This record gives sequence, C-alpha cells and structure tokens, in this order.
Amino acid sequence: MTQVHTFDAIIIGAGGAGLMAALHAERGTNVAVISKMYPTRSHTGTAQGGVAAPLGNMEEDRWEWYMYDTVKGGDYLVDQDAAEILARESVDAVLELEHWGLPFDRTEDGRIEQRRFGGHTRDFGKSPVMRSCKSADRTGHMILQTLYQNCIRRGIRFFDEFFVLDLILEDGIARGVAAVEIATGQTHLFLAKAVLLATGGFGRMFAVTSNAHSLSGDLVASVFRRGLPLEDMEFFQFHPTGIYKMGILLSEAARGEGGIMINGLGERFMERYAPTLLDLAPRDIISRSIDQEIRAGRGVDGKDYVYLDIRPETINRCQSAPGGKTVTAAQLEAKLPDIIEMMRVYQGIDPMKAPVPIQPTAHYAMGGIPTDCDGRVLGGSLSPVPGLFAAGECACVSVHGANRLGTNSLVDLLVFGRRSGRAMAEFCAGASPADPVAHAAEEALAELARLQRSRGPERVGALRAAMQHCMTDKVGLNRTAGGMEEALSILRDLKERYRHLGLADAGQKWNTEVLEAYELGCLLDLAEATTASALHRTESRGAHFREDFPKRDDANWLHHTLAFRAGSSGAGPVSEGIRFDRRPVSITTFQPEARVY
Amino acid sequence: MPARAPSPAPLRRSWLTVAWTLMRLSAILLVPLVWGHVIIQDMLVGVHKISLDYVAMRWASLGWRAYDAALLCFAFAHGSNGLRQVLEDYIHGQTARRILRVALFLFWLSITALGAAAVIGGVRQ
Amino acid sequence: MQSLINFTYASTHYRPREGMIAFLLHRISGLATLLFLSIHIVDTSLVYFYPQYYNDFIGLYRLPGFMLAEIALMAGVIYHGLNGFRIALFDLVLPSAWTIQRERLSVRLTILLAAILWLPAGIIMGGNFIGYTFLGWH
Amino acid sequence: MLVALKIKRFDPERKPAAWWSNYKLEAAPGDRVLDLLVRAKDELDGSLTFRRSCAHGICGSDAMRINGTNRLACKTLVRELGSRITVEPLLGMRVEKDLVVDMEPFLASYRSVKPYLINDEPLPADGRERRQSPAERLRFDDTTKCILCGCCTAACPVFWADGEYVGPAAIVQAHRFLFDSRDRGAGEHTAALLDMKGVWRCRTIFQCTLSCPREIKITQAIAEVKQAIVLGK
Ligand SMILES: Cc1cc2nc3c(=O)[nH]c(=O)nc-3n(C[C@H](O)[C@H](O)[C@H](O)COP(=O)(O)OP(=O)(O)OC[C@H]3O[C@@H](n4cnc5c(N)ncnc54)[C@H](O)[C@@H]3O)c2cc1C
Ligand code: HEM
Ligand code: SF4
Ligand code: F3S
Ligand code: FES
Repeated sequence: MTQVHTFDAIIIGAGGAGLMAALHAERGTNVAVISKMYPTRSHTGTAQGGVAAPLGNMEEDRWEWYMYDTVKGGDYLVDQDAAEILARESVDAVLELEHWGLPFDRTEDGRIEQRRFGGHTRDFGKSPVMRSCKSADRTGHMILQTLYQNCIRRGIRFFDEFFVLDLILEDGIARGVAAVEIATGQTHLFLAKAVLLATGGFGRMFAVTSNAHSLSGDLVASVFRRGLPLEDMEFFQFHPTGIYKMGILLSEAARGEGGIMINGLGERFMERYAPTLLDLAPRDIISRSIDQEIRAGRGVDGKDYVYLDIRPETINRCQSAPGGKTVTAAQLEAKLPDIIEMMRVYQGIDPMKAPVPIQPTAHYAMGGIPTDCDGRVLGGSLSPVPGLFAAGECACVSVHGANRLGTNSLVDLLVFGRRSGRAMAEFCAGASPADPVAHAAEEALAELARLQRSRGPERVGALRAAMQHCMTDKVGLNRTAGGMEEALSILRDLKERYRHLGLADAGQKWNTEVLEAYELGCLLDLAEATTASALHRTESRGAHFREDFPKRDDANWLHHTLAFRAGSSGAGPVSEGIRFDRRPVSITTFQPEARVY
Repeated sequence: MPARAPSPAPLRRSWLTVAWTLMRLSAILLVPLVWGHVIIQDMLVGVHKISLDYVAMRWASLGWRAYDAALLCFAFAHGSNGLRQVLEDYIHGQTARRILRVALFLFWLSITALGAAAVIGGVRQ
Repeated sequence: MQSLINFTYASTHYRPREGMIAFLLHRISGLATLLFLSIHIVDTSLVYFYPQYYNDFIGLYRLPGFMLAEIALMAGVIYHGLNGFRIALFDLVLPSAWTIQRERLSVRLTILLAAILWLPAGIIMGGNFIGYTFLGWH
Repeated sequence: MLVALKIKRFDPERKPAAWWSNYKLEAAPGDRVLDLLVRAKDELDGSLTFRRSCAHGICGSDAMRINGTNRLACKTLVRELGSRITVEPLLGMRVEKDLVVDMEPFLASYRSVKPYLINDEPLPADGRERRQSPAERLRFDDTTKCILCGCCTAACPVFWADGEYVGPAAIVQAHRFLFDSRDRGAGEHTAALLDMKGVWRCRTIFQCTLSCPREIKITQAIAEVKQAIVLGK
C-alpha cells in the first residue's frame, strides 16, 4: 500500500539550495524536505573554493562590478535581471550564513576573509578583486553543515533516503511527488500545494566527472518527461584540472599559486592558446586547449592526459607564482593542504616532487529547469507552472549563461534558494490545501515495478558506461555535427536496450540496483536533451564549442534554448525526438562585447 | 569587539564528572602509595617474612598506619569505582544499573569497614 | 550479556591498535588488582578480628601458584600505574598530547617502561619463588 | 593485478544469516576500494548493496570496515591493501543489508548535542558579521571538518558494548560549538553529555582518532570537552 503524506510545501533535495529554501519557507509553512541521501551527503559539501559576495572586507568592491563579471563570464547569455539580483543579494545571503554560525576564515580585525578567484575583477575588468568568502578549501562543506544544523534547530521535517521518482502534475498544476523509501521499498505519495526541486546536477552522464555518483538529474528528467522544457542544456562546464581517470577536482587555486600545465613534450602549452593569461585563462578556454593537445597526440606518452606541475622548482623557474615571487614547498603545503593531500591519496604522487596527471572533468550544468527570479518553474509558454519551483544546479535562472564563474554556484544556491523558499511560502498562503490526486504517479510506479521484474540480457553498468563514454567522446569539449548525430543514434540505441535490462536484485529493501536503473533512464533522457540542444545551437559560446561553428554568433543565437520532449509523457526514457523553442536573454545593462581577458 | 554576555545556560556538572575527576586525581596519588606498598611488601620484605608480628611491628608506627589508611581509602575506592565503570559498560538499563550501584556501594562499604577496623584497631594480641 | 557478546565479537573483528591494547591491559590489570586488593584487605582485617588465623591465612600467599600470580600481578600494578598516570596526565593537564604520534609513542614507552621496571621485581620475586619452593629456603 | 575481494553479505529477505561473497577482480593499484565495489555490482552481482556518493572522501557515505579497520571505501586505494581485500559493515550498528547499516541512532546522538550555533543576542547593529579573531576561529577549526561518516563511533569499544553512548562523533560536534567564540549555549550542548550516555564514558581508547578519515584529533577534542565541563570552561 502506498503511504500518503500531505504538507503545505515539499522540497526535493537537501543540498544547499533545498536547505536554504526550507529555512526561508518554514515560518508559517508546513514543509518537509525529501532527499535520497542523508542531507550532509549532498554534493554541495564538496565545493572547495568559496562563495562570492562583494563584502568589500579586503578592498573596495561593488555589486555592479560583480554583476558585470558574471555577465561577461557567461559569454553574455546571462539574464541580467537575475544577475543583478545575484550580485546585490549575495551580501545578505553570506552574512545570514555567518549569523547562523558558518565558520568563515577571518581577517585580523575579525571580519570574513576573502580571496581572489578566476574572472572576478574590480572596476569592470581592470584587475582581480578579493571577493570569494571562504572557509579554507571546505566552503561547501561548511555551508551544507551550517544549513543542516539550522534545520535541526528549527525542527524541520526530513525524509532521508527517500528516492523521489516522479513529479505529480495534474492539469498543469504541481500536486506533489511519488517516492520510494529506500530502506523498505515502500512507496509514498507526498501531496503538497507547492513542490520545490533542488536536486542538483547531472554530471554522471559523462565518463570523467567531478560529480557524485548520485547526481543523475532524476527530477530534471521527470520535468522533461512531463512535457515541460529544459533550458540551455548544451552548456555543460568542463573543469580543466580533474585527477586523471577519476575526475576528482583539483581547484583552480593550484594554478593561482603558480602551478602550470605541461604536455607530453614538456611544453607549457598554454603559451600557444592564451599567451597573456596562460594557465589562468578561463576554464572553458583551458579545457579546450588540453583537449586539443591530446587530440594532436601531445598528451603524456601519447595518452589522454597532461601534467599539472606545482613543484616549487618549476614554479620558480617559470616565475609563475603571484607577483613573480619565489615559493618553497612548505609554503605550498600550507596554502593547498587538501589538494595536495588528494594528489597524494589518489595518485600516490608527491606533487612537491613530480607533476600530476590531469584531464578536463565534466563539472557543472549551466542549464536545467527554467525558472524566474523567484524559482517559479516556467512552462512551455514561459508562464509559471502553478505550485512548481526549482532552485540550485538543477534550475536555470539563468545567472551562469554559457559559462559559470568559480564561486557563483554557491551564491546561486543561497540567493535563489532563499527567494524560492519565500515565494513558496507566499504561494502556499494563497493556495487551497492539497487534495487527494487521482491516479497519481502510476506511470512512475509502474516503471519501477517493470524494472524490478526485468530479467533481460542488458546490464545497468554496461549501458551506463556506454552512455558516459559516448557523451565524453562526442558531446564533450569539442563538438561537431557528425559526432553529435552519431551520439544521438547511440543514445537512442541505448534507450532501446534499456527496455531489456536484467536485474539481479529482486528484493524490496535497499534495492539500489533498481534505483540505479531508474537513474540511468533519467540520465539517458538528459543526455539526449543535452546532445540535441548542442546539435541545435550552431555557434560556439562559453562552454559550448563547435569545431564546425567556432565563432560566437550574436545575430542568430543570443537567446536561450528550450528543449521539449516531443510526444507524450511517460516515466521511462523513450526515443521520440526533441523540439526546440527559444527564450530571449534579458539584457538590462551590459551590451554583448567580444570576450577578452 | 562587544563584551561577552553571560551564557544563558551555564555549564553543569554531574556526579559522573566528579567520579571521572576523582579517578584521575586518585591515580596520581596512588602511584607512590601503591608502588611504595608493593615494593616494600613484595620485593624488600617478601611474603615469607610477613606475619602477625611483622604487622604489629609495622603498625606500631603511626606513620605506617596513616599510609595504609590512605591506601585503603584511595585504592579501594578507586578500584570499586573502576569496577562500576567496567560493569556499566556491559550492564544497561536504569534498574539494573541502580541495583549494581547499590551492590557495589555495599561491597565497597563493607570491605572498607573491615580494613578500617583493622587499621584503627590494630593487631589484637 | 548480549552487550558483552557484542563487545567481544567486535573486539576480535577489528584490528587492534596501540590504544586498544593499552586499554585492555589497563582494564585487566585494574580488575586483577582490585580482586587481589579485596582479598588482601579481608586478610589483613584478620589481625583485628581473628588474629589467631592470620598467620595461617598468610600461608596461602606462600603457595607456589599464589607466588607466581603475584609476580604477574606486579606487572599489572606497574603497568596500570604507569598507564593510569599517563592517562591522568594527558586528561588533566595536557589534552593537546592526545595526538596519534604521541599516543603511539606514549603507549609503547609505557609498555616498555613497565617491562623494564618489572624486571628487577620479577627477578627478586622469582628468586624468592625458586628459593622457597625448590631450594628449601625458610 | 588480480584482487581477491571478500565481502560480508546480509539480506534478511534472502537468508536470516550473513554470508560471504568472494570475487576476483582485475584491478590497478590506484583503484579505490569503492571502484571495486561498483564494478562488482555492475559486472558480477547487481544485488550487492552499499552507500556511496561523492567518491572522493568528502560526503561520508561509504564508511565500512576494510581489512579490519574503519575506512571510507573511496579514500582507500588497492595499493594500500594488497591483493586480498575484505570488506565488512561497520560494527555496533544494525546491518540493514550488506554494507548498509542503520545510521539513525548515530544521527540521534549527533542531534542530542544541539549541533548548531546558539546565540540569541542581538546581531551587530550594522547587520554585518559577528567579529571573530583568526585565533578564535582556529580554536575549533579541527572539529569543523567532521563529515558524520561514523567511522569513529563504530570503532569505539565503549560504543560496541553500549550503543547508548553518544560516541565520539557527537562529542566532536559539541566541541565544534563549545569552542566557537560566538556561541552562548555551552550548557545546552553539554547537557546530553553529562549522564551515562555522555562524554564520561570515553575511556580514551583512541580507536576513534585512528579511524577518522578527516584526521580530526578526536580524543583530544573529547579531552577538551571534558576539561571544559570540569573547569566550567
Ligand atoms: C568538486 C566540486 C567543487 C565545487 N566547488 C565550487 C565552488 O568552490 N564554488 C561554487 O560556487 N560552486 C562549486 N561547485 C558547484 C556547486 O557545489 C554545486 O553546483 C552545488 O553545490 C549544487 O547544489 P544543489 O543544492 O543544487 O544540489 P546538491 O548539493 O547536489 O544536492 C542535491 C540534493 O538532491 C537530492 N536528490 C537528487 N535526486 C533526488 C531524488 N531523485 N530523490 C530525492 N532526492 C534527490 C540529493 O539527495 C541531494 O540532497 C563545485 C562542484 C563540485 C562537484
Ligand atoms: C598505581 C596507581 C594507579 C593509577 C595511576 C591508576 C590509574 C587509573 C586511571 C587513570 C583509571 C581510569 C581509566 C579510565 O577512566 O579510562 C583507572 C581505572 C581503574 N583502576 Fe586504577 N590506578 C591505579 C591503581 C589501581 C589500583 C590499586 C586498583 C585496584 C584496586 C585499580 C583499579 C582500577 C580499575 C578496576 C579501573 C577501571 C578500569 C576500566 O575502566 O577499564 N587501579 N586507574
Ligand atoms: S569525527 Fe571523523 S570519523 Fe567521526 S564522523 Fe566525523 S569525520 Fe567521521
Ligand atoms: S575510541 Fe572511544 S573510548 Fe574515547 S577516545 Fe575514542 S571515544
Ligand atoms: S563516497 Fe563520499 S565519502 Fe566516500
């Protein structure tokens, strides 16, 4: 028997966005947070670098400068009304976290300490500015912990380790979600006046990624399957310095402290691609350069990686440390403790003595569920879907446009998590109580039951690996029409094979195999949406680079892509093709210019 | 920086706090007491030389009596509380623990009383 | 009892390290000392209550088994004292000493020192044991 | 290299008692134990069950006993272990299935120390941050690193004997707030530590510190909490 729960508002996802929303929706609203992992396991906890806010604690800073950096960083595909909100409200959001107990690093006079970060400048691009508020290289961890702690304090209701399968939409109105309690296999319906999706990214569609195993975009796929659009899916950020094969992120700070990258011939190849900024060029440019070196056979030993070299003697020889200073091993260890530990643990290499193999790693989804500035999800006609909200990485506001700046995701979570929480509470106050829903989520439950019984020849792991390699090879850093068409046909073939899965676990309790199968179905849909959107956009902008259309094309493409699943809804992946629409970019202050750093 | 306001909920202690502290304070005292005792009795004197007369001779001095009284108080209390700690690791439940504590207290009291009687009363001849 | 079973199962299915060894030795030696001390207080109290039996009772301690046990007990008292002193010192004055390096070092030193201190005691008491049991000393 | 992977299994829906699965896998020295588990699940037995998420030692999902000590599977490499690897669930916690244990009691203990900043004084008038010097910030830095993985508590012999003991992880959290200069709730954080569930049960056995994947000086933190209570801070 399916168990039914009724709340005013439910929040799916207990990462930064979900918890922030819960804390702001809570007053007067009966809210529950549902998450497939314990809240503190959410991927927000892995964020290293920091969260931007023009506090001006170190030097003069202004929200206008920050807004400009965000717009330019996103290659002018950023909605400037949203970017203005982001830049203005970031200060309040960060201070709120401090008041809630977040242990930021401190300046001598006791204020929040800030540091420089890629792309953040003073006076509209004149020189770098210290804007990133941080707690060593554990900022995301501290944010997640602090938010969860405050949820405990307020006694917010949690359903931990509940896997949400599908959104319940009736007559175009969000009514709740269907979920499985992982420990028992029991199905639950959560009915609510308002539903917030905050399920994070979906980088697991790629073979090499910094994203957690759990980031499979289940609810993004659900929205898509319900006939709602996904925005800007072609823009996926690849971070240049992932640990080879593992994809684990090595923060930009390594290069900030003077680290350089070298290819198999020992050349500092960035001299070829970005003669001025060299190893500190924007993420999209560096990642693409590494890819080109590898394709030209100049990877190390002809393989698919290059080296990140942070040996003090290299830094000193290249004079690449900030201010041309010389550095010692001890100084580097003090500045990059966690990154150095990761290199030692995962590569068994002492980075003070040898260079470290790296490779670009799929990192962040700029696109996702389109929303307005209060988290209201926009439907086909770009009018809000009543009762449906989204925030965080799964949403597309869009403040990141074609390329996200470092530190901006955490700001996004905080600022828009807050706003959507408040908007939800407001919506609930005006809405009538959630009614029972007829035939709720039957499709999703049937799909799950089908998967659980499936005894075909195909393996979840094999299909997932095939999808991931297809995406990394053909829809990665360098894209061509031919490659992407091939990818689409591979993905459609995989979807066909997905109908013939065979599972070994027939149990109800803790059946993670069937959930992984379900996640794979979601990823397949999102991979297809990503590929089709990328094929559709015949220009290069930010993270989306096409060899066949290498230039930015403002005349034809200065707008957001909306991708719809053609044909009917359903709860599993189907190959029915995708149709496109566009959403104008909001340009209020900064006119598009050539993007030079 | 603003002056610190007093804490709204002050730190409190419990009898376990006291027990923990006394365990450690007694420990420091016990090193000379216990070691002194065993060095003298077991190594320098040896069980074969210990007899009623030996005890009588030793307790003729008030100093030794005081020494042994201290040893009795501290070592046995320390040990009894240690036994409580050990048993409470394996015996759970409110009632079971309450019974255990009463029993241990009586055990401690009676043995200590025996020892005290001897140290105070001395050798009856 | 279930808890003792759980504890025993877990203790034997987890790789023991310095701290665990130090703890187990401390616990065993403490309990053994307590057992001995309880008996010892009772027998000493005989001097007041039943002085006539005291010498007979003390005779028990001269049995070979008892003498051997006492040599072992000596090791326990030395170790328990040293380790207890270490714990009390760290807890009361030097919490900053509770680090992996110092724990490892201090436990090893404690055991080593206990062994060294026990050696003369063992020799003297062992000598007594051999002398009184086999060589007919009086 | 060929690795013999031995995993302790349990599934109440299939068998009442636990059993062992043995797998042989070709592995590279740099592979994580988690990679092997994922491959065993993908390629050999889909019913093998374990928690995992971040895969780089920061989310705390995959605490388990690997060759006899508590580790994160994603932070333990094959090269540290050699070719025989035994994986078992954490001790002292109820096994739900295979390597998955019930974390609820652990989290209840965590919540019992009121793990949040308590300070109801008015905020600074200018709406800015509460001031805290770098030294004050450093005072509790170590214990902010905790990821609630459970390695420490499940390695503690006192906890094995008595699951009521709040365990080192909860005390680490109490330390985090007790030593934050902005916190005013010392009495509230420590209230749950005073009775038989509390901090006095710690016998400084040190297994917690040795098993913490974040290298938190747990025993030291516990000692500082004890001292703060004894001295009234
Ligand atoms: C290694 C790394 C470093 C980063 N560093 C930075 C940085 O320095 N600065 C910065 O700004 N950004 C950084 N980012 C990006 C940023 O951390 C993420 O984009 C952001 O944390 C996403 O937060 P979120 O709240 O949207 O989702 P998440 O934190 O990913 O949370 C998702 C939640 O949704 C739940 N969920 C998902 N699916 C389901 C389902 N089907 N049913 C129920 N629950 C579900 C999960 O359990 C989880 O609680 C980094 C990212 C990575 C990977
Ligand atoms: C020689 C000097 C001694 C010192 C320095 C000493 C020190 C200590 C300390 C510090 C503890 C507390 C351990 C903890 O809480 O973790 C302890 C426990 C204990 N002591 Fe002693 N002690 C001494 C002598 C004795 C004696 C003579 C006895 C026996 C009567 C004894 C019996 C015990 C017992 C039974 C425990 C409990 C062990 C446990 O909890 O595992 N100790 N000792
Ligand atoms: S203290 Fe360490 S071992 Fe314990 S829960 Fe926290 S991170 Fe895990
Ligand atoms: S192992 Fe346990 S006894 Fe204390 S020092 Fe650690 S909590
Ligand atoms: S999977 Fe996150 S800590 Fe291992």
